[in-house]
Amino acid sequence: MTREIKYFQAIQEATDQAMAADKDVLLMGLGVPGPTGVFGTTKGLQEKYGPDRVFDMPSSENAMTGVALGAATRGKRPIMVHMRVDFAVLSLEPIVNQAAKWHYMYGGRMKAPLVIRMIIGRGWGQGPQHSQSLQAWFAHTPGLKVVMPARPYDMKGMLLAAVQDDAPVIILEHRWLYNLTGPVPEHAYTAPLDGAAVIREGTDVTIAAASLMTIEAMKAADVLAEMGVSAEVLDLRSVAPIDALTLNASLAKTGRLVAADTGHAECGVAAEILAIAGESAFKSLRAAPRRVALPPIPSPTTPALADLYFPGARQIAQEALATLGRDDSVPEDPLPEGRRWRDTPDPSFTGPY
Amino acid sequence: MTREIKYFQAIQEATDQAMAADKDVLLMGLGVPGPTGVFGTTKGLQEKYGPDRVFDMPSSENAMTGVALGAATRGKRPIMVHMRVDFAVLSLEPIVNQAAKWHYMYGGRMKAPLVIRMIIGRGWGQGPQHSQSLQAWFAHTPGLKVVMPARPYDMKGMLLAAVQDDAPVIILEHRWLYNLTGPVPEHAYTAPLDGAAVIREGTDVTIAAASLMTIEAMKAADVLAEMGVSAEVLDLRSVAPIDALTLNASLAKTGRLVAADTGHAECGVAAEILAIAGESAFKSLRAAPRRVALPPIPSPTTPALADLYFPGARQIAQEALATLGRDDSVPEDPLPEGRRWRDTPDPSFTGPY
Amino acid sequence: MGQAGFIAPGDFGPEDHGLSGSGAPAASDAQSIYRHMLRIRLVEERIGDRYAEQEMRCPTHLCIGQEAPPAAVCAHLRPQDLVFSNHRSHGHYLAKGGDLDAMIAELYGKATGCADGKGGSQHLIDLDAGFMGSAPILASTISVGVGAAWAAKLDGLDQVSAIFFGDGATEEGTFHEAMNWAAVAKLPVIFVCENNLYSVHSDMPVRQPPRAVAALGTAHGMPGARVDGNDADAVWAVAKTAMKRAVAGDGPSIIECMTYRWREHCGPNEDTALGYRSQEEFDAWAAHDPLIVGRGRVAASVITTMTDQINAEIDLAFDRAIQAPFPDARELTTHIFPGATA
Amino acid sequence: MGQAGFIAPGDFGPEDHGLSGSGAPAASDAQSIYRHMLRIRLVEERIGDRYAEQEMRCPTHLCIGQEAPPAAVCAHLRPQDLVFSNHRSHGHYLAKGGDLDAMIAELYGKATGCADGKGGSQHLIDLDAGFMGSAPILASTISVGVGAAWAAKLDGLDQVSAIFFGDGATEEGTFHEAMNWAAVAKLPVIFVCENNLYSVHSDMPVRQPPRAVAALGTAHGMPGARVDGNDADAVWAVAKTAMKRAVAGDGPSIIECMTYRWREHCGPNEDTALGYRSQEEFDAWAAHDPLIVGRGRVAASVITTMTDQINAEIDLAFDRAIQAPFPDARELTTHIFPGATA
Ligand SMILES: Cc1ncc(C[n+]2csc(CCOP(=O)(O)OP(=O)(O)O)c2C)c(N)n1
Ligand SMILES: Cc1ncc(C[n+]2csc(CCOP(=O)(O)OP(=O)(O)O)c2C)c(N)n1
Ligand SMILES: [Mg+2]
Ligand SMILES: [Mg+2]
Repeated sequence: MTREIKYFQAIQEATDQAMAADKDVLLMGLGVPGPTGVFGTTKGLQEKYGPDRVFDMPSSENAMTGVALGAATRGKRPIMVHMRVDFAVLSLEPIVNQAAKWHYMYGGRMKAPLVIRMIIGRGWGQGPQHSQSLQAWFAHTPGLKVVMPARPYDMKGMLLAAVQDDAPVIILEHRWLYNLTGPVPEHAYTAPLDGAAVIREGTDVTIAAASLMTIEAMKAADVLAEMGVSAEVLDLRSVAPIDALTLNASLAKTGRLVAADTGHAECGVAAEILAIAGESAFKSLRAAPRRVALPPIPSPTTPALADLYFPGARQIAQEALATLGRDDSVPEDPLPEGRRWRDTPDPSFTGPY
Repeated sequence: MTREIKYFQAIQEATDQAMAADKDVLLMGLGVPGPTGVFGTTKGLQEKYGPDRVFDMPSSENAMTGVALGAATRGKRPIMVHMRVDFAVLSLEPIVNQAAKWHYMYGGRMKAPLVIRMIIGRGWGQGPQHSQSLQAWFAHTPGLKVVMPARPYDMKGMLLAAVQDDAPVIILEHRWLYNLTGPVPEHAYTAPLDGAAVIREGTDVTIAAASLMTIEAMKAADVLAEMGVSAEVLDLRSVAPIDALTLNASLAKTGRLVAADTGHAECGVAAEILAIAGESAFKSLRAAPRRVALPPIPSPTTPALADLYFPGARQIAQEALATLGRDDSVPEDPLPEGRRWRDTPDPSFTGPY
Repeated sequence: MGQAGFIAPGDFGPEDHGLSGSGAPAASDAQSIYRHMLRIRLVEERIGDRYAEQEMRCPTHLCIGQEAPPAAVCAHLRPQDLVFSNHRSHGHYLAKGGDLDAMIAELYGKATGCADGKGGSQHLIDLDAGFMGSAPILASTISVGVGAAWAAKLDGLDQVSAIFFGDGATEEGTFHEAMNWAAVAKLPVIFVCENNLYSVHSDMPVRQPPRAVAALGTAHGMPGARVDGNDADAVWAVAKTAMKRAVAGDGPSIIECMTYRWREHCGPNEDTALGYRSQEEFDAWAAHDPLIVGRGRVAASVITTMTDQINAEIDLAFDRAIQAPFPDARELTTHIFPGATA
Repeated sequence: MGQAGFIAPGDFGPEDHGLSGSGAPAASDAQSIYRHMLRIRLVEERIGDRYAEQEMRCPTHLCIGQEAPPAAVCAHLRPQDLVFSNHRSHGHYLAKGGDLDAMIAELYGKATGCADGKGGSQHLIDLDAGFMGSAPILASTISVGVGAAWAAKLDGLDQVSAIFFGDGATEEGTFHEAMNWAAVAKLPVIFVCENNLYSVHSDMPVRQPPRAVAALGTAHGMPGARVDGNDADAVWAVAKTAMKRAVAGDGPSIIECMTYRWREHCGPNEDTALGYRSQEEFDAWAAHDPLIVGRGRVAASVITTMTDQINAEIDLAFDRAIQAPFPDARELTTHIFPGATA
């Protein structure tokens, strides 16, 4: 039986194995060598690989990304970590104007094998500037590979694959996945950066999701099953590229689509999924496809509003019912005894981060 | 009969009138007071309104956007200009994390009435870092209004409306529109920031487009008319919000959709149009909707590849035919005598900008 | 993680980079400054005490140990002057006269909060007090504060912007861009760097070369001073010169206040056990408590009275916050765009 | 637009911010530097002459008048050293030994270009020569160059990164961030600012306070020097010290070269008619031509021979470029991702 570990441990283990295998792999970011080790994901690695390869940096997201790019052009394979996607907004110039384009614009002479990990925040009042989920921006940018693993197995394998890949790879990790457990082999392995996976088979409706929304989609599928609906859950794994073949194969079977994403709907990943379905699976579609995504509102801090802001399994199930023409409403999961808010992933989470 | 002026003149005139009407309106940006006046759009305004209100700035896109925001919170109405969208990438942090969110996150106590003009480059070897068209990023961001006027009339009216609006407004201006002429009243007027316009009626297929693609769509409609197809052209004018009502009304009539955008397809404005159509006009759709957008490739510099890279009227018409199940091919517009490349909007354009 | 170092309060002594201090606060001013420091301390301690109840559900950065810079700088600010702040904002908010009830309610996520609960601890605001907002993206409010000063200058207003930020924020490029332009435009700005030696758990040597943050002023065309940031009088003296410059139209200044954070970066607990800083270092700075340093100028009995008054005020603020309602569901879609919804 | 000013070549005299020059190039080195300057000049002039034919269809920033910094700095660089450049890149590319044929072909958008035509004038590259690329987003390659130096340091390589940028680029925050980290990590970097007084049409006073760019070095923990950038010997002397520091592991330095652009910001024409700079100013700098300043150390007959040789080389480069094929349509989709397509 495969060992089970948590998502954050899978990240740490993949990084450890990548660094052990290749001395050119570097790890950098605010707090990377610090005592809390970026929520455990970088813990112990400076002790193991030394301060030359694992190191802290100034709060200079822009230039330090350029530094990573420069090192990458000289054969290094830096992994850069941002505790929040929101901070990485400062580094879009080097990521999007430069790293994404250097291979092409120099006629293939340059390579930028860098990996940038960005953590999507949520809950405990993360608010407007600590809970953005901007994968759509990166997916909109040619030259980047953009992945959002939902499960520990994929997280480990895709991080190892990303480090080996010669292109810049953006990995978006949802903070609420960090304590989820799953089977993860102990040895180093890679998982493809570009394929979706059907992680639950069904016949009535396809739920295409990534990252935390994949977990919510699985919960929704359980709820739907009780309501007599057989949902197929597609874990996109990668949002650039999106695996249209697997999506369309699923739609050929179900004819109905709910796309669920942790970002905003407008020009977001959910929009892209609907666009692909419309373009290439139009004949399969038997009902209007639906999106579950953040509303077009900045993220509020108070739990009283945050709980209304973030959609989850219930909204996914509701939209799935809608594709079937049903208007019975999906009940809200009751809160466990003693919990008033849904602003933490589990009760072990007691703030402030 | 209404006077005809060029697009760039409409910008200059709107700015002039906005500044004349309200002394709190400021104009700033690299080269704004310079001798070429940002392709004529800011010409003569420093002479008229003085160096306090019209001024150059250091190459500090990030902080100067914060400066504009700060001034806006104190009652000013700054208009900031970027010669290329690509440069504005450095200012995403203050635009997206701050300006877009300050009204909401401070419970309505703050306002950020700033206007940011960004010019989309193309042609004459603008290449990978001078021809990005990143409207999708802004449209993905709640709290911003994002407009892309295609015609001089709208440009003037929407710029005047943007200056009066209390929200941050992003205006994307395609460089190839600058010399286009159209009727523009001399007096100051506003045009709504949020509605699409049917600018050509048709019955067979709806072409929804914005900015330069609206112009290309009109040409495509001519071509299609010759091929026996009646195309309706919808000028989106605003890409955030997108006017779904007008779109759906058109689709109710035509049942077919081509979305054309100057940006990339993936998670782009064209994706959003298809998503809206799928969600809310599914019953109207009689054929798979199609996108005309940039391929997922950085912009190449050489005209030999740039000419293949940018889609236009021909590709729009071709996709429109496809929605009708036709596979006859639309001929390429012959190049005028003496021109080898399609990398300039018109022969008056002789580089380098 | 390297070995935790030991930097004592006096190790980074005062440096004059063109900005010298002038005078000392009068007795009544010193007492008022002390009262502000004490009030900030007591508010922060109360938040720390009650944070574990898990009713203040937002990231909260306490400024215990760092009370002198806000109190001493704001002592020079007039009602019309403006303050811009960062993630560690409570002291700045209170020193500028921000409403205590609205702040505590904001931490509790209540409708009566200073941002209707939408902002939390990281997004305090009180426009009536001239507290123009705080935001946790490092260095991001610095340019905004410069922009406000620019508006004031354009309007011919006698209005100064004081901008507070940490040592880590000076590593962000936008800080340099903002300094540069404030100097070019000769704006009435006081840049106040609270250098507490750490950015989260990272010490200075991994982040900056060995030079005073105040020395960056010279590079950007403005005078600067590094002072003992736990000595309110020292901060007051250079802030006075900076204020005089700003009001006279002589342009911006930068003040670097050497200080120390007592609690964990974010949250209510002490954290020397983490190992990134030593207990010796902590103890040395705790002994150099701004409330001890400043005590000489205020009678002990006065301090006792102050303490009681402030505690009563804090009791009330917490009571009110806890009793206040949460924002209504409708608030979710309110204030996305100005004027769009009520 | 204000009144065009007048800044003469000597107005911003040398300033020593901790980096002094050492010695002067030997005669043979001086001759080689002169040859580089002359070659850059002649290449740029030829581009200027032929640009109006509209066959070089890309934004092109000529460096006529600014030949000394690339020639004199690169005189110290060894084959293994690296150069990073900006939009005004031709001089840097040529001085570092970039292939002339491939550069001209790149301007013509040909398949034989140094970037297969995909980059154009703004994206030159020649890895064999250690010319690591140029990019027109201001200041963006500065941090990349620092990163390359960091990789070299990690690998224990004896390799220096020289990074060229303009005065305008120093206004970008990333420049400061990169300087800061180069100093923290003590990297083998030479920062070379070509201060030609203008950023497009904007003069210094609207962009920066009155202080030398070289003075920013001090703020960021490294020595700097401002020198006459039209005097190759002066540039050479400080670059020598900077190089020595870099090779010895003593860390980065910054050199500010005061120079002047003769042609319009982008394109082949003269532009004093635009009015943003005066004819007098232009004339003063034209008289202070680096090719005149440097002429004393090279025999006139040698210069004549050089000129002929270089012109022949240029003739050939243009002939080859013009005859070369454009990239095939397949190239559009090639090299989007490494390894994905051939
Ligand atoms: C752009 C950005 N990068 C990183 C962070 C994460 N972060 C929050 S506070 C902080 C430390 C800041 O240190 P300093 O400016 O010295 O302030 P202090 O917390 O010490 O008061 C960091 C790195 C952030 N909020 N914003
Ligand atoms: C981020 C960014 N902002 C603006 C521009 C437009 N731009 C191109 S070159 C230039 C002037 C740069 O001046 P300087 O660095 O002094 O170099 P010079 O052209 O004088 O050699 C500007 C503003 C740009 N390329 N990138
Ligand atoms: Mg600090
Ligand atoms: Mg310049």
